[in-house]
Amino acid sequence: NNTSNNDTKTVKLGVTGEEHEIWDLVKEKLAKEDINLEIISFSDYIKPNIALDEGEIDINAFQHHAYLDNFINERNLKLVSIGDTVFAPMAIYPGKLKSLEELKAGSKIAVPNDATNLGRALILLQNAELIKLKDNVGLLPTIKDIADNPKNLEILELTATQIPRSLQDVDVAVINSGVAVDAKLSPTKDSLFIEDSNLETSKPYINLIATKEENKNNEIYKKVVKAYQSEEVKKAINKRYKGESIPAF
Amino acid sequence: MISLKNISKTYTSENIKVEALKNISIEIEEGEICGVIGFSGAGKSTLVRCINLLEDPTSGKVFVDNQELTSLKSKELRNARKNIGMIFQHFNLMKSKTVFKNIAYPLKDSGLSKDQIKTRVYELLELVGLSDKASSYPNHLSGGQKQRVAIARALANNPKVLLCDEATSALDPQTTQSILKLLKDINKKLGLTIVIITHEMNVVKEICDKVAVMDNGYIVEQNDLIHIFTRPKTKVTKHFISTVFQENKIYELLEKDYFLKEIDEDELLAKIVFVGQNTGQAFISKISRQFKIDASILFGNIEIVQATPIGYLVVKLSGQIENILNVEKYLKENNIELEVIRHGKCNNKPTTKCS
Amino acid sequence: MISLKNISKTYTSENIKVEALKNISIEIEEGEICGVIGFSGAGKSTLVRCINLLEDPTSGKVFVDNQELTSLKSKELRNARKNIGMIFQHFNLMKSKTVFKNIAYPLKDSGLSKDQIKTRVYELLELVGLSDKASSYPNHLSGGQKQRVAIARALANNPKVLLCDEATSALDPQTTQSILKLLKDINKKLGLTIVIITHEMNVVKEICDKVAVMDNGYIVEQNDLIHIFTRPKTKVTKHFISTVFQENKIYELLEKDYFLKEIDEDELLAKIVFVGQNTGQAFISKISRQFKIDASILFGNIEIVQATPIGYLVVKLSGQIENILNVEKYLKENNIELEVIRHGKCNNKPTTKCS
Amino acid sequence: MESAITNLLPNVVNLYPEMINALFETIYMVFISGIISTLIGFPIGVTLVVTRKGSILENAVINNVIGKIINIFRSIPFIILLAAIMPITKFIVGTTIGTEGALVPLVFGSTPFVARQIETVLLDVDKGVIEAAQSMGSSPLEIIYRVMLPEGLGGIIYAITITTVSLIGLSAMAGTVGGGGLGDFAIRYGYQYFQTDVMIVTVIILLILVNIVQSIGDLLLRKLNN
Amino acid sequence: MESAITNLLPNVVNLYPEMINALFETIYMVFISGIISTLIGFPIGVTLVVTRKGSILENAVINNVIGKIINIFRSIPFIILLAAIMPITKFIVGTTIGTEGALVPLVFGSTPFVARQIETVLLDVDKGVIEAAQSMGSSPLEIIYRVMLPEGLGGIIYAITITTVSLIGLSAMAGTVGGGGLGDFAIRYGYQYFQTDVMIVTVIILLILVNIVQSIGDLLLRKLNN
Ligand SMILES: Nc1ncnc2c1ncn2[C@@H]1O[C@H](COP(=O)(O)OP(=O)(O)OP(=O)(O)O)[C@@H](O)[C@H]1O
Ligand SMILES: Nc1ncnc2c1ncn2[C@@H]1O[C@H](COP(=O)(O)OP(=O)(O)OP(=O)(O)O)[C@@H](O)[C@H]1O
Ligand SMILES: [Mg+2]
Ligand SMILES: [Mg+2]
Repeated sequence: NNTSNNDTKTVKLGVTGEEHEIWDLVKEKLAKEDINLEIISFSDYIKPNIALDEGEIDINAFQHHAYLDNFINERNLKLVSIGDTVFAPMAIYPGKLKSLEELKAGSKIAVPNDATNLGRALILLQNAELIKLKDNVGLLPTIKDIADNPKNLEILELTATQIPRSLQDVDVAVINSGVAVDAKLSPTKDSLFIEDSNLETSKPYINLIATKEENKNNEIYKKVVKAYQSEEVKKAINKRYKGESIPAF
Repeated sequence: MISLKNISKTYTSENIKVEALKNISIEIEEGEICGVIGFSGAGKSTLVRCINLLEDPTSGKVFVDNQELTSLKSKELRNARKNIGMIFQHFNLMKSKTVFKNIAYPLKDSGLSKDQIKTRVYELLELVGLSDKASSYPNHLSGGQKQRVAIARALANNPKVLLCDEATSALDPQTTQSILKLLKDINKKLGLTIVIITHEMNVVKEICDKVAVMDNGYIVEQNDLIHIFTRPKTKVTKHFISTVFQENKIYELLEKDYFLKEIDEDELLAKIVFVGQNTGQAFISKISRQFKIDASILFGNIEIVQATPIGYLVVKLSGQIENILNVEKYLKENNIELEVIRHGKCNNKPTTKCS
Repeated sequence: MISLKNISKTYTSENIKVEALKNISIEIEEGEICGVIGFSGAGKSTLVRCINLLEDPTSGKVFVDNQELTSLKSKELRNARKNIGMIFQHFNLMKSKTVFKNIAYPLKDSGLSKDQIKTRVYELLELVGLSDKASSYPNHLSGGQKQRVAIARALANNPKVLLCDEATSALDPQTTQSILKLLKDINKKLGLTIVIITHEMNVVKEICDKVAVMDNGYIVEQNDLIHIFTRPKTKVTKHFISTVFQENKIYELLEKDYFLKEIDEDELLAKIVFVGQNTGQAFISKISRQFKIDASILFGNIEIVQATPIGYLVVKLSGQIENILNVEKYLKENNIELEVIRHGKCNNKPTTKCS
Repeated sequence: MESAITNLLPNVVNLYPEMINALFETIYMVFISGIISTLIGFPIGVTLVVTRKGSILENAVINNVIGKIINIFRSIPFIILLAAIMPITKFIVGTTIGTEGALVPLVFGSTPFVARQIETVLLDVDKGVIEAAQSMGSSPLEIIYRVMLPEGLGGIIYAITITTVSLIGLSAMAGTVGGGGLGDFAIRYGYQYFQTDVMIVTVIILLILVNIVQSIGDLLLRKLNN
Repeated sequence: MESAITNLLPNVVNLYPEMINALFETIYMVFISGIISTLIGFPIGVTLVVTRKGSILENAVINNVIGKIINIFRSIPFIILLAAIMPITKFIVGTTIGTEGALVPLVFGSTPFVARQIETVLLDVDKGVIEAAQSMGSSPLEIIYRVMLPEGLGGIIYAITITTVSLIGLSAMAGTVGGGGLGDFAIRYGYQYFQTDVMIVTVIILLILVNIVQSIGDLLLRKLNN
């Protein structure tokens, strides 16, 4: 249904909304190459992959490696990454407490409640030396995988986008970069502890463009990746996210 | 006690307007029992529902117990209504409550203790003959039983005024009689004023002091019971009266029944009408002796309405023609009305006069 | 046409059991009009509802038109029911349909064309006097109007059997008369079999060929109309008959009315009972002449039930005592029943015999 | 003037075309799924009524089974329902995403609601009138079509109105499968991206929509009562 | 035996304590918010009925305003409602998160539903009976308490049952604010972690819960009918 040798080729791209503006720019660029990028928004993180696998969309760009790998495993799908996009650092933000030192026994920490973000948040907390996870828990630990919780912190799982709204009810909170920015929080300025993109544990959280394995070498899709991984787009990302979402190409 | 002044009521729905009441005025004294009769659709139910303002009259004023109900605030109206019992054409019992509780409903704020309420309810149940159904639900009652519960409920609070919309239509004659007796008793003892819509002239005859006759939204006639029965003015009233006495039946019978048909030449079929005390006159005996006439009573109906005999007899007079003519003269002189139905001489044609 | 065999019906609810029908059997011939009377709660409605199986009898068999309804499959039962019209005590009209559509309801599968249905409905509306209400909704009708719509609906499909549960209770006497005439006409012309529950003995008298009297779940008496009226066997039946003639009224009046109280020593207050053709005998004339007696008719009621006069007269006989005694003898010899109510000699005590 | 609006509702102005689009998506979803779930839920509701104890087609087994199934669908969280019926969705509309993919879950979500509403309404039809129809030899089907439905029509219109209103709410969930619509729009831009102006404006549009539905229902009811 | 269960439902066995915990959270949320929304929704529903045209306290303004407000709450997506009323939630229960934080939105979400259900039920109370009470001089309040409520009791029990069932579904959304409960449990472990066994078992537990609620309702109804 895609790439025939017509003049204009349509590529259906699944996103979850946040990269819309950037992708609009990419779309403009691709239009010059007679590629029509059709952007389809999803509001969850499962559908875009299923839709990709079922051929209802051609490529998607909303997830990081960790999520994709897990998804492929669970569902036994043949999806691959064809290019990196950005890294959005997760961070710990202040709630009632203004620093991590103030945390004491029973303090409340809000974390996202969806599988990948929860795992990532727990690893972040481990990196911040607040908890210790069991060995070999992989990228998707859950609360049950906490081996040691020296300060006896209470970890509350909330919907990611709800966390900024409930900051006043918790002591500190782990928030995704995109959500934080939307909630007018600055990952660089407001956070108490931020993910380091150079750490090995951060690699999985670099976002990517995915397609079906059989389309891995599709020229058109490669053109889409190329259009994204351009200086122009890089500038736009930096301008739009002011360093809070970092181009990873 | 009750006074309606220029009441009109128009139902408007869609493009149809029904003028159910047209400028009606009526006065009912305390302790009076007023019957309301009229053809189906005449406006009787609407009229009675206007008395306690269940139906808001389109115009006019309603007074009950010297209060103008139409001017009262809702709280005052509620208090006024506590003195006005009402029995509905469709009973309107509460399905979720037992017979006992239905009857106890209006007693809530009466100041009676629980025991007193119980006593009162059982007293009422006894009166309407339903003591064994106290704990039944309305859905498990027969039509007449429901109606009796409705009657007991309306009486529970010793109202001053009772409005009855065909309160005995679902009752057998015995039960009707006993209910009427009950109402009459209360009326006598406590001065209860009653407005009663009914289709049964027997009911009217039995307990009403006064009758209002409705036709097509108007009260076409209102008067004392005895006047209504003896001197009905309008056609409607005459119609109703005639059904009690079934006076028209005679013409029907003439068509069919041999013993009316075969009238010899020296016989006369006549209707003798009684109004007032002239029954006491033994005129049949007198004419029998005086004119040597045989008077056979074929059928007839003489009712005592408020100590006044009213009615008629259809008699066959046999004897010599000149004597029969004399009988006619004699009765006329004695103020007894005689209406010739058929004269033997006239070849058995059903005419009133033979000439 | 209709035959009920050993029908019983017990309502069970919670811990209360009501035996509404107790082993009832009855036969109604084709073209017969059968009245069902009885006190409120006797089981009349239940009985009639068992005929078309709206109420499933607890035991027993129901035959209508030579079919055992109790053994039919539901589809057959439905077809059988199309020949059985029913008029309900509570009308049961469809609120969402106009009067026209309510009446047209059963005509759907009758094979009539739209125009024919229209003609038929207007014909029926004409018959029940509601031509102007064709497009009204039931909520906008008076009680009697609703009942007439229900009657028209039940007749629409020219049923063979008509079941009426107090079909005229909400109607004024005129309308009742015309409806009864209508039913009688259809009965005569088309041989319609009718079962009619009623509280009005006038209705029974008017159209019934046969009467079943119910009491407490039993049919205590069933017989021809004339037998029921002239020779009632059970107390219940006598009760009903007496309400037509209001025979008991005499004792009430004795308490109150001066013209009954004041009876001279040479006077006798008596009730003369008529059964059959003896009204033709002109006995009042005869005793007046023969025994020089004055007979004043105070009140009474003589009805013609199926060409038979039935009833009574209350008369005051005045004359010499020995003559009065002779009158008693004379009447007895002529098979005329005389019941002494009060004898002037006996100091005005209300006894039947003076001794 | 224009700049005042831009200041007050910066994101709304920005997202104007998306919003209009979302409005049409909502109308589309609600309309289609409303019609379908009414078509399915209606007979189910009727079945529930007529198979009741004492009703014209009494059947305890059918009544119980249907009642239980309806309860299942009513108590399963919508998102789980959505996941659970994905194969069915795929089979019926050929896709599990987009506005079409949202239709099937919406129908599954609101059909039980319709059925229960219709049941409640029809249970109130006067027993006496049904008896009258029985006495005239009407078949159960006839009683349903010629008596119960016309007698309950007012309630039925009311039930459908309520269903439509709740479908507007339910369709917000459709965003989960990329179905779009106003609710999803409000959640995504308003809730997730903290654009309060979008949230408020969208909610206002939703309310207007609801009011229109309600007004149509009221109008029909009034027409009916004449 | 034990190992058979472990094999068949590996994740369920693993998450057993969490599941039990979620069950109690659901019961807690449904119970509390059910009671509160009934307490609030009930008088609102009654008000809607008595202020109707032709009813005992006819008042077009009040009727319209309440009707509109109810429609607002019914058509706003729950998640938006949740965000919108956060200040109220904070004010009432002192927190916007956790099981307590979920209660207020649940109450707001189901109260309009209760009100509409109660309205539908009470609209069916026979007008004649209300007239009879009026004729006996009963005040509007008395008519409500002594006539409409007892006469509509069967329907009211039914309405509360339905509300409870739909609250069980609605409570799944409580997960958004960390309220937990079975619905959230099923969504997270079953849907997000693809642990189908968890999803199935949770849904079964939900159904059992619904059935218990329904049975209690039926039992009360039967008691009532005697
Ligand atoms: N559904 C029911 N459940 C329990 N008992 C009932 C039910 N229907 C009728 N009954 C009882 O059965 C008896 C007979 O009732 P039925 O309605 O046949 O009386 P009826 O002769 O028609 O009386 P009426 O003249 O008052 O209408 C009554 O005692 C009544 O209380
Ligand atoms: N709600 C209404 N809307 C429109 N018309 C009505 C309404 N109620 C009654 N009517 C009409 O008003 C007239 C009078 O009705 P009403 O009920 O007072 O008659 P009625 O004398 O009680 O008759 P019945 O003896 O048959 O009960 C009738 O023609 C009736 O059709
Ligand atoms: Mg009337
Ligand atoms: Mg009866």
